[in-house]
Amino acid sequence: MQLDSAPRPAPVRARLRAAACLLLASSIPGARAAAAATTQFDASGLLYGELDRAKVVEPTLRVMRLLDNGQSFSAGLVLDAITGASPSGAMPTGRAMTTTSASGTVTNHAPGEIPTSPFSDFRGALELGWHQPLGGIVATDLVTHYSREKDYQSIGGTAALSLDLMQRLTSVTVGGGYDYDNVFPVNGVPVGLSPVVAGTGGPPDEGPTNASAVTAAAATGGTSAAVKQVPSAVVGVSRILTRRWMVSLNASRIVQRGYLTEPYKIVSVIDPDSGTTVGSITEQRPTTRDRRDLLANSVYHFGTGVFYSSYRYYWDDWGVRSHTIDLKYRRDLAEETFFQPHVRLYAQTAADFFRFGVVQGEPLPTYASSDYRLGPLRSVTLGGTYGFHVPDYPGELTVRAEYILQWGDGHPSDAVGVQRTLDLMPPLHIATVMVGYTRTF
Amino acid sequence: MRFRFAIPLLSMLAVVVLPFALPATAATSTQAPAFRLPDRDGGTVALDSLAAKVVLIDFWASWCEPCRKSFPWLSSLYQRYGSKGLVIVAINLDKSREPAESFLSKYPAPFRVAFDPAGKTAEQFHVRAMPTSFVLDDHRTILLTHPGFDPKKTDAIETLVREACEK
Amino acid sequence: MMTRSRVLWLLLLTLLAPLVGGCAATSVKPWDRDLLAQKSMRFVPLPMESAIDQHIYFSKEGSMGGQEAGGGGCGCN
Amino acid sequence: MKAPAVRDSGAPSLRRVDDYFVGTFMAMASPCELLLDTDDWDDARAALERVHGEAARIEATFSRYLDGNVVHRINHSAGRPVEVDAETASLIDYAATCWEASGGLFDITSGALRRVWKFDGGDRVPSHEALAATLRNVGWHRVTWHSPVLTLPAGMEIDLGGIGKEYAVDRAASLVAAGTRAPFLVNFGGDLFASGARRGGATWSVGIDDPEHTGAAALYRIDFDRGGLATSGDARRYVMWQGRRLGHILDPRTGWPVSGAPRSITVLATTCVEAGTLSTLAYLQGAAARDFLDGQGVRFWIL
Repeated sequence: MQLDSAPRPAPVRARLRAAACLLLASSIPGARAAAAATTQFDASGLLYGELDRAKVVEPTLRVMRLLDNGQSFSAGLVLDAITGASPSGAMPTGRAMTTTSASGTVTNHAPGEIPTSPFSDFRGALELGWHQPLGGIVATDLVTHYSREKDYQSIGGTAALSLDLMQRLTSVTVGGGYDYDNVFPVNGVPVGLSPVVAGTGGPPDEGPTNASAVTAAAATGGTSAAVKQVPSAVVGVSRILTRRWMVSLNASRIVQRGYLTEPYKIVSVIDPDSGTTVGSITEQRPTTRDRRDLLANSVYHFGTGVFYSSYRYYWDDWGVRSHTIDLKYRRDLAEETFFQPHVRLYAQTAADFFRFGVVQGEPLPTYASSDYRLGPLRSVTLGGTYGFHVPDYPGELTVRAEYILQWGDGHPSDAVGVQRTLDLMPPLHIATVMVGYTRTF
Repeated sequence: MRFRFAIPLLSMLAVVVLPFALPATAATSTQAPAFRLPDRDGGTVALDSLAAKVVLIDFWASWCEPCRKSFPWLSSLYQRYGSKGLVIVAINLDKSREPAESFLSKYPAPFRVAFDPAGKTAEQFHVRAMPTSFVLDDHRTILLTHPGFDPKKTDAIETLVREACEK
Repeated sequence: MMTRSRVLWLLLLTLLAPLVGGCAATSVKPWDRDLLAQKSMRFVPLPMESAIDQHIYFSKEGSMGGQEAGGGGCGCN
Repeated sequence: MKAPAVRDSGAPSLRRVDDYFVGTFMAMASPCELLLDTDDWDDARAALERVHGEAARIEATFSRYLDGNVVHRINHSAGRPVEVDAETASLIDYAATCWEASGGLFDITSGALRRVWKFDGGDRVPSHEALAATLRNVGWHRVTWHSPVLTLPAGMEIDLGGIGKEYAVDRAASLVAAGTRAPFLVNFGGDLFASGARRGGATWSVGIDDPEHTGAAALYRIDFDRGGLATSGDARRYVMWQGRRLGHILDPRTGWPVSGAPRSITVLATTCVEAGTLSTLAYLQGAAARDFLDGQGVRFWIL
């Protein structure tokens, strides 16, 4: 081996720097003790508002404790305060009218406006999580949750096993979940497709009720609560393709069994000639729903920013098919700040039994619902998140503002009379503002 | 309702898992490949010009989380055996010098540091995880390979280094 | 209904095979993971945001599912 | 060379200057200050308390002017072995490395020579015999050091002054860094450490005062954002001998102040301890100081 010129004797500085480092490292306790465990605290607050409809305030708190053996425990609390009006399912008509919701509340509406009924609710949800790595390549995740609101309670959990393969270039996740929900509507469980008569009572905090409203509970056949069971399964594969690009494919299946009807939603009874509403009946949905989706996800790092794109295809045995495209681009700015614009496009077909109303005199279908969320719905979301950090204060802050526009095909071919002149699914404008704070210590 | 859904799922899983589930074969004891890399002061570090009874090579990078835990341990190991024949060379695999220097200002490195941005040496050493350290005897044969940083394995490495130093 | 979902699953399998097995097994070396190690390189980079979004869209649309299995747990849909 | 006046134990004072805080106090016979680039008063108050506490602790532990600390115990051990704590052991390890790396020029046992030299600007120099007798009590090679036990032959003494102040700067800096993200600069009597560029990205700017003390404005300004800065020189303590000005830094092998050494040397390095040792070693090279520093790959300024 040809000996090249003897390398320059390492300058004295190299030895001094090493020795100085040793001196400062060995005597400073902080530098030596590696952080044994870290705790991450997350808090966020959501303000959600629909134009003259529901308003939601949702604070969330979450604490995650990561131990040095890779195990982590997390606890999260979500609180929702919901007020405002929700569409009852009744159809707009040419003239001012009053509608009575299934919970017996009567409200007046201007002509052509979607009838809604006022409601308010308070929901709390607690979630506990546990992540346990088993050896180098396998990890398990267990999550249990309990949530409660005035007329709904849910308890459930999910378990997932993830496996890292090929030097962690590929990972496979298999998981399952089960929820057991109780529904106890304010005036009892209404009998499906049964006429709703103006009621006198109505739940105490249901907002102002007009005179002469008859409680709808009389038509409920006396059952006060119903059960809903939801087993679910998910399988996913994620793959690192290049230094900048990773992709994943997830498939999930959720089977809902039990009382799936919305207790407060009604279906209008339409006069066959004039098309005006002459009454309303409670809605009725099937007792099972087999829901599946396929989600393809891609994350690509451009060096100055990261591009997130995902496509979800959803289908279920109620006839709803939907496409969802979600695009985000996180642009890293100066020191630890970023801006992330967001676009989401959504389109779904209506459920087979969705209808804008039932024509008086015709035989009632077995299932019927006018809940626009089961209708031919389109929606576009435009928004952006700004992430930053307040100097001298630990932790990162994110502020997100988004606008969601929902609309639908409100001109069905079988519309009758005046309905032909109305848009039965007028656009809905939603604005959300969210503030997030994350701190690890 | 049977889960007809499950059958295709399991077959998909099989496609993914089977061919890759075989563990990589353990490397037989081989001679460590020679290298000559730039150090922090404009000089170079060459494996064959290290006068040492035992050499510990540690491949690290500033973005690698376990490396933050391994550096304090490497410092204390060097403090105890540096004067008894142990030389530690921490080979940095960052793509550029700046992140490595800012890491070193937070996690002091009293031992030698070398830079291999292209990862050529890591390739020759068949590095499979970040970090990975190799303990070499005075003939530069690899006595032990330690992928990742597992605090439970540090005692085994320390005894190996102590025995090599006392030889 | 049956043949339709059967076709879908075949499509899934064919799509998946190259994705997982085909590409060179070790195209990304362990030391090439500097970008991948960043917090932003995750399928769910801001978990709090996506949890809230899942809740919003679950209660305003007819679909559900996506990142985590299960979900729901509210009387909002 | 009298012991410093009664140690000023006055509480540190904190004041606002432009958009940053300046905390000042006296320690190690020098004016000490902490500059913290933040708007948070509590942050600055907490950081100043930590810096002041650490400076006082290190001075009490390692100053050879104080009785009862570990250096006093070592210097009065009359040849008996003394076991020292971990921090002292790491300081002695560092001094031993510097002694070896400098070929014996950097020697913490050269303190004994202070008995025969008075650097008060006067013109008295020790006689040959007195110097020879003192030199018998100087030399790290005479000491037995198996950490953590140090055995100093009777009559010898150690002085960690050459490292103590810079060590205090680095220690104080790491305590501040542990408590705040704000950029800061620690300055103990001319030995500095800066943690990083100021909030607006500006660098720290330090003036090197005129060693002749003619009161002229700083001779030149050094701009740097991160690292340790230390100066060696005869700025304040010197003797005038045969018309020549001899600084207080002595060559432990000859017992005489270094000849031909520049007026003052300032070095910027990774830590203050490293900068201090490099500037002292450079000074000990005398006229060859510039060549020595050229080979070390550090920024330096020589007057």
